[in-house]
Amino acid sequence: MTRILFSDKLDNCIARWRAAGLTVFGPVKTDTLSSYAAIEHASDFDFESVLPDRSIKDLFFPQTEPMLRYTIKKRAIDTEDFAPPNDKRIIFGARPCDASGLAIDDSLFGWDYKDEYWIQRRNESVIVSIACTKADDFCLCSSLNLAPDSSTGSDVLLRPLENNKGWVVEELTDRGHEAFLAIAELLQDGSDPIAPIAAVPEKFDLDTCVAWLQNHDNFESKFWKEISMRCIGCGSCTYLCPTCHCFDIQDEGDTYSGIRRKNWDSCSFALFTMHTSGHNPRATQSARWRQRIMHKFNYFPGKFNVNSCSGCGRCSRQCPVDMGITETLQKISTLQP
Amino acid sequence: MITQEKYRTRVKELLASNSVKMVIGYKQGSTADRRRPLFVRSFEEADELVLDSNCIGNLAGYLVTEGLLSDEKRVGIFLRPEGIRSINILAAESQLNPEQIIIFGFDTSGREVKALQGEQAEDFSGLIDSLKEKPPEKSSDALLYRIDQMNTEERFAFWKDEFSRCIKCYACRQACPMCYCRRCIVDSNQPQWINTSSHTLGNFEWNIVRAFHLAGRCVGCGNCDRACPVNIPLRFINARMAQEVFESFDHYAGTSQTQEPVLASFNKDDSETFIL
Amino acid sequence: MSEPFEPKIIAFVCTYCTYAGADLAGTSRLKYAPNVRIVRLPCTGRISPMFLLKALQKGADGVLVSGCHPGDCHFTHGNYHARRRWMVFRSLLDFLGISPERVKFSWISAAEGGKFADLINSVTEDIRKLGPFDQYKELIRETETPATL
Amino acid sequence: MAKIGVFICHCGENIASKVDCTKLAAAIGEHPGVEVSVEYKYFCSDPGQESVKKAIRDNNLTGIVIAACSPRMHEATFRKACAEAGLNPYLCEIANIREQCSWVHTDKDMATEKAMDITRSMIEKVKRNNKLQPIEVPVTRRALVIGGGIAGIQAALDIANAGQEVVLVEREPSLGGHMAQLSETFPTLDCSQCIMTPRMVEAAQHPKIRLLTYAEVEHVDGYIGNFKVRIRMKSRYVDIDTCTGCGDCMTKCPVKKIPNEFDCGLGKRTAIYTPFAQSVPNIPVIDKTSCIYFKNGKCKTCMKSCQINAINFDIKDEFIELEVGAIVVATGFQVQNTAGYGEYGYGKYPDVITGLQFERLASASGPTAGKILRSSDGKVPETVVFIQCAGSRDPSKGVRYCSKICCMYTAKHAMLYSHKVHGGKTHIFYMDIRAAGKGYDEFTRRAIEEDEASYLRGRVSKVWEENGKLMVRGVDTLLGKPVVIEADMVVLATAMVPQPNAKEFAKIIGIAYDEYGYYNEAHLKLRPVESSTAGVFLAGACQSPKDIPDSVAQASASASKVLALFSKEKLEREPVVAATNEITCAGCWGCVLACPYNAIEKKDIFDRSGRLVKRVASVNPGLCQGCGTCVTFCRSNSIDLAGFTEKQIFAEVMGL
Amino acid sequence: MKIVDRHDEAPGVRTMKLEFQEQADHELFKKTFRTGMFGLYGIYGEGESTFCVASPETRTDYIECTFRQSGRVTSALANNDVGDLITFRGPYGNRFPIEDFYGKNLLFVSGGIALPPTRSVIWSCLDQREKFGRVTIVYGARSVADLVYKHELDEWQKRDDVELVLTVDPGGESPDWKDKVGFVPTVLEEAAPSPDNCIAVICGPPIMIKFTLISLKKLGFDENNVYTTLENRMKCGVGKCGRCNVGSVYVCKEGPVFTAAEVARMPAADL
Repeated sequence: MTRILFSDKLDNCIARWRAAGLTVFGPVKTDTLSSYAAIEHASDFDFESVLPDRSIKDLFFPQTEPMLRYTIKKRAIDTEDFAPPNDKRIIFGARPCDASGLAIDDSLFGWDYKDEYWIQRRNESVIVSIACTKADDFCLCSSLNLAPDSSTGSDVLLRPLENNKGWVVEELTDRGHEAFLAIAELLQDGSDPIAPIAAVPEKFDLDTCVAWLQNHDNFESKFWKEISMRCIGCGSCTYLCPTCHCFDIQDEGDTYSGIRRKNWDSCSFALFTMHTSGHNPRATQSARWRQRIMHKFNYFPGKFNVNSCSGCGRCSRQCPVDMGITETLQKISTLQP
Repeated sequence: MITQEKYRTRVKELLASNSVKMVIGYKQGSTADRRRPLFVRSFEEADELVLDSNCIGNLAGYLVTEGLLSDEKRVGIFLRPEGIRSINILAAESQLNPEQIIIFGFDTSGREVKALQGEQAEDFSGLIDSLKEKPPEKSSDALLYRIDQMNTEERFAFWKDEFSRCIKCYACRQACPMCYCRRCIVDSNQPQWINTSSHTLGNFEWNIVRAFHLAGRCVGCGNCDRACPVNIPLRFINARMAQEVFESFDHYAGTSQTQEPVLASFNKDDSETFIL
Repeated sequence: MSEPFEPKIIAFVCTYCTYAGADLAGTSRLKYAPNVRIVRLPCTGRISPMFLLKALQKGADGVLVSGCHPGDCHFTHGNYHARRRWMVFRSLLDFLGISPERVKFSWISAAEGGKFADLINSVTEDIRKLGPFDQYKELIRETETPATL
Repeated sequence: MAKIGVFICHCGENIASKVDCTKLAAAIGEHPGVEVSVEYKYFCSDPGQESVKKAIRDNNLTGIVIAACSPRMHEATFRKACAEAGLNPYLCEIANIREQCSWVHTDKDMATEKAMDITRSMIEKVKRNNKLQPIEVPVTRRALVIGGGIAGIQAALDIANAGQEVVLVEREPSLGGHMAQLSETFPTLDCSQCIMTPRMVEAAQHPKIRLLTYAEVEHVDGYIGNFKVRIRMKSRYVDIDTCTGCGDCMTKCPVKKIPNEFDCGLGKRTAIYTPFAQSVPNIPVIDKTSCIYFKNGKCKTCMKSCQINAINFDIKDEFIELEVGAIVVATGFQVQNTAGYGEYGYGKYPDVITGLQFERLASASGPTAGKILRSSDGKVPETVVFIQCAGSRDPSKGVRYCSKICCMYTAKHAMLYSHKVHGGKTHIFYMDIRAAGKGYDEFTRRAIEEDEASYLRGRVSKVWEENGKLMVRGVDTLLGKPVVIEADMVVLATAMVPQPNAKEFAKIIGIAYDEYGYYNEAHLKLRPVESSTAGVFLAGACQSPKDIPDSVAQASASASKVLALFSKEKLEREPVVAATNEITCAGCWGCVLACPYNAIEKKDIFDRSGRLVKRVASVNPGLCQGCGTCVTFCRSNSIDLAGFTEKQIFAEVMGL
Repeated sequence: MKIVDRHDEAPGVRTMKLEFQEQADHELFKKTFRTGMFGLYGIYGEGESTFCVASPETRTDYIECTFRQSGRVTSALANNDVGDLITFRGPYGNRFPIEDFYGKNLLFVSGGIALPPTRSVIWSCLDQREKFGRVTIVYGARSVADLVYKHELDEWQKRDDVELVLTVDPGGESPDWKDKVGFVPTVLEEAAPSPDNCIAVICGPPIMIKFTLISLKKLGFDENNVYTTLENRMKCGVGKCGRCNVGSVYVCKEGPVFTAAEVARMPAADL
C-alpha cells in the first residue's frame, strides 16, 4: 500500500497550497518555449514533454538579479539592498535531474560565503519531483550515477502511475512532509500499478572519463581542440544548464541612481577570464570547452565531491552545432587514460 | 546522394592535390535529422561528409575563425546560396580573401539536393542576381503575417513577450557569420551602451542594436534563429531589415565582393518622406 | 486631478544647422514649448541609434533628431548617411512596436529659426497627443523591481 | 571625483528674467561633483571672467560649465579664460540657457527646470571631457580667389601684393564682373571703367597672380591650409598664348547678331567675341552655340582670317589641379529676373528696362556710346520713370531683403539722365530712400535738388502702352492719390540676387548659404568675412547685396584673413577629430567608405617580430574634420570622436 | 573609504592611500588583514575592480593600493581625488605565511605592475627586519618610466640590509639608466641568489612567472619555498562567480597566494 495523489485531485491540491500561501510552480509549455513557471490550475502543467527547455535554475538563480540600489548624492552615496524574496513556493513536477542540479549547486552556494539569495530561495521552496517515464536521446542521467527516479535534491518524489492516473508520493524531507500535510486528506492509499520509469541507456563510463580527465598529461591533449573545433562559443549550453552558476556583477543606471546586479555569465565567453592587460588565460574556444568539462567532472567533484552535471542533456539538445557533454565524454571514454 | 558522392570525390581530389588544407562540411549528428559541422582534413573524414536537406546551418562563420586563413592556404566549404552571399559580404568587408575559398555550393530547395555550378564565390554571381530578382517573400510565414497585421501596441507587446525570454547568451551573435567583430558593441563598456542584464529593456536594446548592425548584411541563413535557446523568432527582424534596405535602397546583401555596405554609403536621392 | 501630461522630449541636433537654427529662434525671441532637451553634436552623422535608445531609457516620451538639409551638411554628406540610418532604424522600431511617431526626424537649417520653433511646438503637441510612452516606461520600471521568482 | 565649477550668468536680465538663477545655482550646487555653483550678472565681462579664473584656481576645478548664452557666442571666450587659469581649455562646456531657454520660454518655472536639465547634462559631459591639444597642420601658401569682379580682383591684388601666390579664377572670358558694366559710380560719378580697367590689367600682369579666365572651379577637396581644387579651363578655341587680340576674327565672323550679354542684350556681338572692348585678357572666345562651324561643320572664316593661326576648333576643355591653402569666394550676384512683374511690362515693352541696362545705355563704351536712347525707336526719351524696389523688399513676388544699392543707383541714373538729356523729366517711385553711407544722402539730395528728380513715394501698379507712350500708374502716398505718368522709358531698380548656381557651387566648396543662396558668414558680427568652412573666406555680393566700397572693403578684409593664415607655416586646428581603437577594430573599412574627407587610412599592425598581424583603420587627424559619421557607423565602437566621445554623450543623455 | 593621498607611479599607474570611514570596518580590517590579501575597490555606477592591498600588514591604519587605469572601473577610480570616497570589500583571500619565513633569507622577484603585492610582503618583512636573514629584491619593468614606487626603490637601494637589483627590458632604458638591462628571469639568474634557507616570493605577469619559476628551479629553489600570487580576473571575491577558477581552486578564496608546488598542480595553460 502506498500513498497516492490522483491526478483529478491535483487542482484541489493546488488550491490548498495556494490557500496556504504557497506559490505553485511547475513545467509549463507555451507556443515558443517550455520552462518552470507559476501556475494556477492543474491544466497549466505540461507533464508531456521529456523536460522543460529551460532548467529549474531559473527559479533559484535568475538570469539577472538586482542586489542593491545606489543613489548618488552630492556628498554621499545611499545604498539599499534588495532582500532575497521570501515567498514560499512549491515546485511541482520538477524533473529529478533538475532537482539533482539544485543539490549540486547547494554545495557551491553554501560553501564558505553563503549566497543568501540562493539559500533563501532554497529554504522557501519545496521541490516535488516526478520520476521520468519518458526520456530522449539526449538524457544521460544514468551515465552520471543518477537515474530517472533519483531523489537527490527533491523534497518529495512522485512516481507516476500507469495511464496518468496519478502519482505515488514519497516524502523525503521535513519540508516536503510539511507541504504535503496541507493536502494530506487529498491523498489516498492504494496499490495502483506504477508506470515503468524511462529507460536511459548508459552512454559512457564515467569513471573512465574522470580518470582520463584527472590525468595531468591529458590537459594538453589535442583531443580538446578536435572535439571543440565546431564550438561557436555561444554559451547557451551554460545558460540552459541546471548547474552552471557563473555570474557577473554589473552596475546599471544613470547619473543619479542605479542598480548593482548579478547577471549570468559563461566560461564559454572569451571575455570571461580576459585580464585588462589583454592576457587571457583561456584564449581559445577549446580551452574554454576544456574548462567546462574539467570543471564539471574534475575540479568541481574534486572540491565538493559531486559532479557538476545532473545529466539533463539540455546542452546537447539545444546546441546549435550539435555538441555537448555526451559526445565529449563518450569520446573521452574511448581514449587511453 | 549523387551530389554528396560527387562532392566527396571532389573533396578528396582537392585534398590529394593539396589544393585545400581543409573542407568544412556536414556530417551525421547526434540524432537522425541532425547534421553537425565537419572539418575534413583526411580521406576518412571526407567519407563522413553528408549532404542532404538536413544540412541547413550556414558554415561561413567558421571561415573567420582567427588564424584559419592567415596562412593563405585554401579552405573548402559547403554552402547554400545564402552562405555564398555571406562569403561575398565577408569579402566585401575585408574579412577574408575570396580566392582562398573553394565553394561546394548546394541547393536544398528542391526535392533532391542540387549541386551549384562553380567553385569560386564570383562564379555564383548569376545565381545571386537571379535570387535578387525574386522579390523577398513577404509575410509568407503565418506568424510574420500576424505580426504585420498587428497595430503598434500589439507589436510592442508581442516583442516584449518574445524578448522577455532572452537570456543574453549571445548565441545569436556567435552563430552569425556576420558577427565577426573582435569586440562586440555589447562588450564595450565605456560607456555601456547596451544594458547587459537580461531584463526586457536590456534585451530590447540588444536585439535592436544587433538587428541594426545586420541591416543590409543579413542573408537570412537562419543561424541566429536556430541557435536561440529560447526560440525568439529573430529571423523576422532581420528579414524585415533586409526587406527595408531592398525596398528603400535596392540593396540585396551579398551580391558581390565589392558591394558597399548599405549604411556606409548613400544616394543623394534616398527617400526622406519621413523627415519633417 | 493629476497634473497635465508634459512630454519629455530629447533632441539630438547637429551644431551647424539645427543648433544654429535653435539659436536663431532664440535671438528672434520666438516662443516655443519648453519640453525639449537638446543634445548638441557636430553632425547628424554622429547621431547613433544608441543615443535614441538611451533617451528612451531616460524616460523620453519622444525623440527628435534634426540636422542640415540635404546638400547643406557642413561635413558635405554626414546627413545623407544619417538619413539612411534613420530610414532603416525607423523601420526597425516600427516593426518592434516602437511607434515611429515617437521618433521624429527633421531638417532645419541655421536660417530656419521659425521652422525650429514651429517644429518644437508641433512635435510637443504630437507627443502630448500620443501620451506618455508607458509601454517603454514599464520596461524601465521592470528593471528596477527585484526578482520575484 | 570631478570638481566642477558651474557659473550661471544672468546676462543682465536676458536670462535672469525667465530663469530663476538663484534657484538654479542652489539646485546645481547639490549635483554630484559640483564644487562651485555661482551666479553673476555678466560672466563674459572682465570681472566675470576673472571670477571664473579665480574659482578655477582656488578650488582646483577639473572642469567648468558656463550656463549662459549659446556656445557659438562665448565658448572661445571661456576656453581662453580656462587656459589662463591653468585649466585645459577643452575642460569647459557651455550650457545654453539663453538662446535655447530664457529667450524662448515664457513660463519661469518650466524655463528654470529646463535650464537645470541643460546645465546638469553639460556637467555630466564636462566630467568626461579630456584634455585636448590643438592639432597642427601645414599650410599651403597659395590662395584661390573665385570670381574676377571687383571683389575678387581686390582680394587677389591685396594677397599678391603681400607677396603670396594667388590663383584668380573667372568664369567669363574676361575679368571685370558687374563693375565693368557700370557707367559712372555713385556718389562721385567717376567713370567705372576708368577705375576698374587698370585694376584688371594690374591683376592680369601681377607676377604673383595666376589668372585663369573662362574657367570654373569644379571640385574642392581637403581642408584649411590644404585644399585640392580642380578647375575646368573651358576651351576658347583660341590659343591664349598665340593670340594677339588684333580682332580680325571678330570683324570677319559672319554671325553678327547675337545679343551681347555684357550689354544686357542691348548691343550685338559676333560668334567669336570678347565681351567688351577692354576685356582682360583681350582674347576672344568662340561661342559654340552660335558658331556656324559647330552647327554644321562649315565656315571657319575666323580661322582663315587669323594670320597667326591662333584659332583651333579642336582645343578641348582642360583641367587644372591645384593645391591651395585658402579660398576667397567672390562669385558676385545677378540681377533678378523681373518676369514676375508682368504689370511692369518688362520684356513686353522694349523701353521698360532694368537699371543695369540703363547703365549700359549711359556708358560711354555701351551700345549707344553713352547716349540715352530708346531701344524701340532710337529716340531720346523725354520722360523717364524709375521704379525702385522692383523686386526688393517684396516678399510676395520678389525678395524679402533690401538690395541696398538701388536707391543710390536710381538717384545716379536720374542725375546721369538729366545731365545727358537737358529738359528731360525724371520721376522716381520709391518706398523709402535708404542712403546711408559716406556722401550718399548728400548724393540723393543733389538728385532731387539740383537735378530735379521727382520722387514719388508709392508703388507702381501697372505700366502699359498707349499711343507710343508708356503709361505708368502708381500712387503717390504722400498726396494720397493715384497718379498716371506718361513716360518714354521705364527703368526698374531690380533686386540683387545670388548667382543662379550659388547653392550648387556652395556645395562644391562646402560652405553654408542662407535661404536665398547668399553665402553665410561664420558669425554675422564677429566673423563677417569667414565662411562656415575654415579656410574659405567671402568677399563681395556673394554674401549679401553690397555696393562697390563695401565689396572692396570685404575683399581686403578677406585678403588680410588669408594673409594671417599664411603668416605661419603651420596652423592650429580644433582637436575635434576621430581616433580608432586599434585593438578592437575589425578592419571592415565601413568607416573608410563613410568618411567624407578620406581621412581614414588602413594601417598595418606588426608584432614584435615584424609579422603582419592585422590591418586596422587609422584616422589622419590632419584630414579629419570631426563630423563623427565614422563613429556612428562602427559596429564594434572602435572609433571615437574627441570632444564628442561616446562616454560624453552617454553621460549627457544619462544626466538628462 | 576616503582617499587621503594619491600619486602617479608611472604612466597610467596610480597609487591611492585610503582611510576607513567606519570604525568597525577598520577594526575588522586590522584584525583580519594579512599580507597577500586583496580587496574589491569600487565606485557605484561603474562597478568593482580587484587588486591587492599594497600596504603591509604591519601598517594597518590605512590601505594603499596601486592600479593601472585600463578598464571601466580603474579609469573611474583614477578620476577620484583626495577627499573622495570609494568602496572597499575585503580583505579577501589567503596570505603569505610570514611567520614561516622567520629566520630565513628572502628573495623577492617582481615585474612591472606586479610590484604592489610584493611590496606588501617586502614592507611586512622590512618592518620587522630583525626576524629575517638576507633580503634580495629583483624588480624589472618594460622601461624606466614603467617602474613603480620609484621613491621606495631609492630607499631600498640606499639600505644596507636590502639588496636591490633593478632591470628594464632591452630598449626600455633611459640615457642615465645605471642599473641592469634585460628580462627579469635572465637578470635573476645572473644575480644567482642562493637557495639555501631562502624563501622566494614572485609576482609578475604570467609570462614572467612562467620563466622565473624555471630560473628558480635552475638555481635550486625548492618548489615549496617559492610563493607567488595569482592575479586572476575576479568579480565576486567570495568563491561563487566562477571567474577565477583554475583547476579545483577558486583563486579568490583559496588564493591568491600559492606555492610553486601548488601552482604546478594547476593546469598551467589556464594561468
